[in-house]
Amino acid sequence: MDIELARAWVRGIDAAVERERERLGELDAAVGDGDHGENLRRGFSSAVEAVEAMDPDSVGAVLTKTGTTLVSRVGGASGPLYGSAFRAAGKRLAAERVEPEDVGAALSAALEEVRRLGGAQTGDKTMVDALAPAVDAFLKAVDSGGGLSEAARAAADAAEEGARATEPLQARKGRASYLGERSIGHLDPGAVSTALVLRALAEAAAQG
Amino acid sequence: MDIELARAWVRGIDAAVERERERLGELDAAVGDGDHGENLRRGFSSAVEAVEAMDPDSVGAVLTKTGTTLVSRVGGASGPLYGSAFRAAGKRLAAERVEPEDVGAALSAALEEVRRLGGAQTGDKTMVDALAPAVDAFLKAVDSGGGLSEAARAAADAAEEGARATEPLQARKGRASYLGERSIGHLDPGAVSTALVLRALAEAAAQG
Amino acid sequence: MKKFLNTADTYLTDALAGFAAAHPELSVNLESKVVTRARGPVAGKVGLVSGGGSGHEPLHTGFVGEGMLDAACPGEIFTSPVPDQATEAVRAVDSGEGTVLVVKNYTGDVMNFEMAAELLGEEGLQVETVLVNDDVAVEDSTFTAGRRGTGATLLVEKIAGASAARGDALSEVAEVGRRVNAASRSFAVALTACTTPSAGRPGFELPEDEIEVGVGIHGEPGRRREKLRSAGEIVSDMVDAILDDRPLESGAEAIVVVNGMGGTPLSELYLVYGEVAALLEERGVSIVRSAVGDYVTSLDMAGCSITVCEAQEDFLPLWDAPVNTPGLRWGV
Amino acid sequence: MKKFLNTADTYLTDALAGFAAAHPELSVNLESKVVTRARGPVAGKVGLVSGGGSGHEPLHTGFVGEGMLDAACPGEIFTSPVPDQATEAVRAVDSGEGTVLVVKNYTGDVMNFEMAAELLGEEGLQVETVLVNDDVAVEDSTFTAGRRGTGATLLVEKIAGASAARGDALSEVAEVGRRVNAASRSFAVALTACTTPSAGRPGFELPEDEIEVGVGIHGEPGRRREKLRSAGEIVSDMVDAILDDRPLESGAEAIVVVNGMGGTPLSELYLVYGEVAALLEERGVSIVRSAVGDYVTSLDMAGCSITVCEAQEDFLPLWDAPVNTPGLRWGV
Ligand SMILES: Nc1ncnc2c1ncn2[C@@H]1O[C@H](COP(=O)(O)OP(=O)(O)O)[C@@H](O)[C@H]1O
Ligand SMILES: Nc1ncnc2c1ncn2[C@@H]1O[C@H](COP(=O)(O)OP(=O)(O)O)[C@@H](O)[C@H]1O
Ligand SMILES: [Mg+2]
Ligand SMILES: [Mg+2]
Ligand SMILES: [Mg+2]
Ligand SMILES: [Mg+2]
Repeated sequence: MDIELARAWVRGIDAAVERERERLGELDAAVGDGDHGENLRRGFSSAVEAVEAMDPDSVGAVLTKTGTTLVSRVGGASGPLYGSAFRAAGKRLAAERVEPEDVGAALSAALEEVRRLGGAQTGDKTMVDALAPAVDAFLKAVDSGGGLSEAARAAADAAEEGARATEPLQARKGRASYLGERSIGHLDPGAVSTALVLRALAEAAAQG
Repeated sequence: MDIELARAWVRGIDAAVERERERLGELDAAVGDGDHGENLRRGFSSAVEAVEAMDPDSVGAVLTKTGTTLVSRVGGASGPLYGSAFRAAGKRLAAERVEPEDVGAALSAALEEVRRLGGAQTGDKTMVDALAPAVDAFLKAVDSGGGLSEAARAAADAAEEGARATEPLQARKGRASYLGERSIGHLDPGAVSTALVLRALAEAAAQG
Repeated sequence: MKKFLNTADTYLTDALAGFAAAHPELSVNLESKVVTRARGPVAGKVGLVSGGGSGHEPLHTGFVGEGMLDAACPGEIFTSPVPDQATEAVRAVDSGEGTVLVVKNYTGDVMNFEMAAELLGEEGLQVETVLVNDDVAVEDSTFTAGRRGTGATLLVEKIAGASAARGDALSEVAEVGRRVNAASRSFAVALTACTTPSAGRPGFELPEDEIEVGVGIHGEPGRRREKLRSAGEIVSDMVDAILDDRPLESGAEAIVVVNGMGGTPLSELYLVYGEVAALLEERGVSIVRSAVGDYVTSLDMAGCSITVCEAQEDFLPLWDAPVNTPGLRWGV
Repeated sequence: MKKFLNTADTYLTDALAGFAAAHPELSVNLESKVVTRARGPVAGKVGLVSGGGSGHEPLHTGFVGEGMLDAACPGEIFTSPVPDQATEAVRAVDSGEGTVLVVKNYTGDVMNFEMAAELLGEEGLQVETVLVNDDVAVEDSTFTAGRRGTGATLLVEKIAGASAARGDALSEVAEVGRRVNAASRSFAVALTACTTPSAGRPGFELPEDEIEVGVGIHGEPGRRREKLRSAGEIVSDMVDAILDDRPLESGAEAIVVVNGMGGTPLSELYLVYGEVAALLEERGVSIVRSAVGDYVTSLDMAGCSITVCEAQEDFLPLWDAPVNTPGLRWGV
């Protein structure tokens, strides 16, 4: 992954979020407060502006800037979570060009940070349910010799699968947990948006 | 008309108002504030209680008590108007038994009082549009030798006709006047209730 | 109908009972429906009494207290009080200096308070009436019942209340109340109809993209129906209606009330206020005092009214004077 | 969607601009979205800062002023503020005595304020956080995000504000805030869903004869859906939920808040208050202070919350102490 690919990834997330804004809002309205789409749109459009305006010296700089922008523009639960995740990933990628293994380590660090901050386990019906299997799949693909594009595709597939699997769960973290059993039968919006983030990586990697 | 007939009249109005409460409310909602049915129900049910509880020495006493009760229970525009009308009528009927001519004079006095208090002319789309032709018809019927029952029937017919005729008018008094041209095409609730009052008299007289 | 209520018939008394429980500093007669300051007439002070249909809370009951009303008589929902209520209220607060009645200009209110004033006059009590008629949506002509009393009632009751509190004479209190009314104009717009407990459903049907323009405070339809537009456009028309009726010169000072009708969030009212402030600034009018909130409501109606009162010199100290009521409180 | 607004995107800044115009005594930074008292830090006084998603007005912006908050940072509608807002607010009011942050217990609010507190700590500023979590509709367990902060926020901000105003030290201000929170429990019911400007339609569909029971303040559905019943029955369940969670003995004294969600007429709130008062009286609990009105709202939602706070000895003088803010005002 190089700097341009990192930027393309952020642009790709922004486009996906813009496209899915309404749907993310509806998913959040069903179990939360309906702002998830709007939150991410605000955050990633600012992030795109920020990473376009900067002259980064590393892949990590792009991701760190993305994270910092998310933290200072999004608010809510997803702002600190996604923001810190991108910052944690960025910290691991202090080079102009990084290998799939590095990206895997960065994604692991991001997952670790989300878990630390939010305290959610897999099965709590949060973004962790998409991110954790995605990171696993990414690492496994790289382990078995896959390139970035291949690993990212595996991660995106796993994230989408993980997001779908949140439907029957009862939420134990975040706003949806207030609903108790009524949270069952709905997709977790953050898990769905996490799948968008990883699909955007897969697409950027396939083109780059 | 005797004391019992006067009481029966008030009971008859109460029954009619109870029956038509919702319709009067809807008519009032279309051009006013929707409380006309409720106002009259509150007023006439109290009036029935009051005239049942009293030991009146004249027909007028029953009507005066009715008027006083309406004034102190109804409020709004219709409270003072109907209340004062009944009181004005009552004042003219200081006997245990009164003739149709006396009733005619009492109804005239009631109309006069409504006109004085409210300042409405015929055609302003108010209760006057029902009451004025009713009083005319009553007087005419008595003039040509009709009894109370006959005169009251003529009055009720004329009041109903007068109420119907308010539909195409633009209101110039009361709340409906706030609507300007939008008041056109609706019946005036007070004119409709006035027709109920006179129909109740006709029915009481027919039975009495 | 979705309301917190027990039965439609007991709505008003239940709400008044709750009001009484929440405000032990006031005396609430649930039988006669008269609310007074608990300590009775204030010696040497002119009384200030108002009343009208219920459903406009905090008006009028919520404005009883130090520096504002001495008593209020709430009628049934949207129905003016009966004369007995007004006479009882006046008798309860008259200290011998006379009483000013603040009456909103509706046929029913005017007639009922007139009957009360007549009775009180016969008893030898001095009563002056201040008629509030600020709503420019209604033409003030012989072809209508005249302009309605709406948002300016807040200003009249506060300013006349302060005048009475500082010891002004009967005629002075009435006079300043009348001048406030004369200096004030209002205009209101409804986004939704309201539902009275007894009707049980909205007073009119309003499609999702339409508003009622020029409404009063009793849930009646307005002068016309319009498509919903941006707040800037709606408010601009409202301010035009107000200033066309009573122009203000550049350099004039105004007190502005942006009043919610009961179902409008405060953030929308502030948004409206921002538009009003910008429009008045364009015209060189400076807003010297303002009030944004629910003061003269129509049950659960979503909508707002704008009142502009040209501030005369003596209005401001009276507006600023201490007031301590459930609905308006400062300085004490 | 029927709202007074220009565009969904500008709703919040337009409303804040109107708030700024209406309250020249406050300083409103429309860029960074921070509201402070115009005169800056008060020497020798502990700062009190709060914030949270917008759409709950008057909370928190309307509680900035003498005797209550020194600053508020409003986030986007129903979205907690970002750390930058909180740090700017604290820096603007810190006089060297430290600052108490009042944070409602939501995952987002907690994380964003924590990040801010960390940054501020690194800058050498002293910050104490008071977490408000009074809503008994949510079980406070490891299987949830914990009880939400709702109506008790009013009590915490008023009482901690008075504590700071009289010169209490940082730890004392935080401590009394925490004790108020610990003594308070709330429960809310919605008659209608609310509509955020960006969604443009109600957050959930609710049939004409159903209510959402145990809702929060962000337009989420509640714990369960029920048939609409009489106010007496609904309120009885609400009070039971509150007192089951934190029982009050006969003889206890309570401060009670009946809070409207934005679309509820004041008369209904008083009606609800009347029911609460009767139920507490039955249990021998006396209400020593009360507040009935819109304090912690959810845009245009029709509904209400009930908060019962066991009044400890030092709470009352602090509750009664002068306060002068747009949303709460007495004694000055
Ligand atoms: N404690 C947590 N750990 C991990 N993810 C969480 C946690 N709490 C919430 N989330 C995620 O955040 C998403 C909601 O984000 P968003 O709607 O933007 O914030 P908010 O809930 O503050 O409105 C949820 O769908 C969930 O995936
Ligand atoms: N000035 C008036 N003169 C005669 N009748 C009037 C006048 N104003 C109103 N009315 C009558 O009163 C009726 C309304 O009564 P009601 O609804 O009970 O009172 P309100 O208008 O105060 O709500 C109208 O339909 C009309 O017939
Ligand atoms: Mg959300
Ligand atoms: Mg009516
Ligand atoms: Mg009426
Ligand atoms: Mg949110």
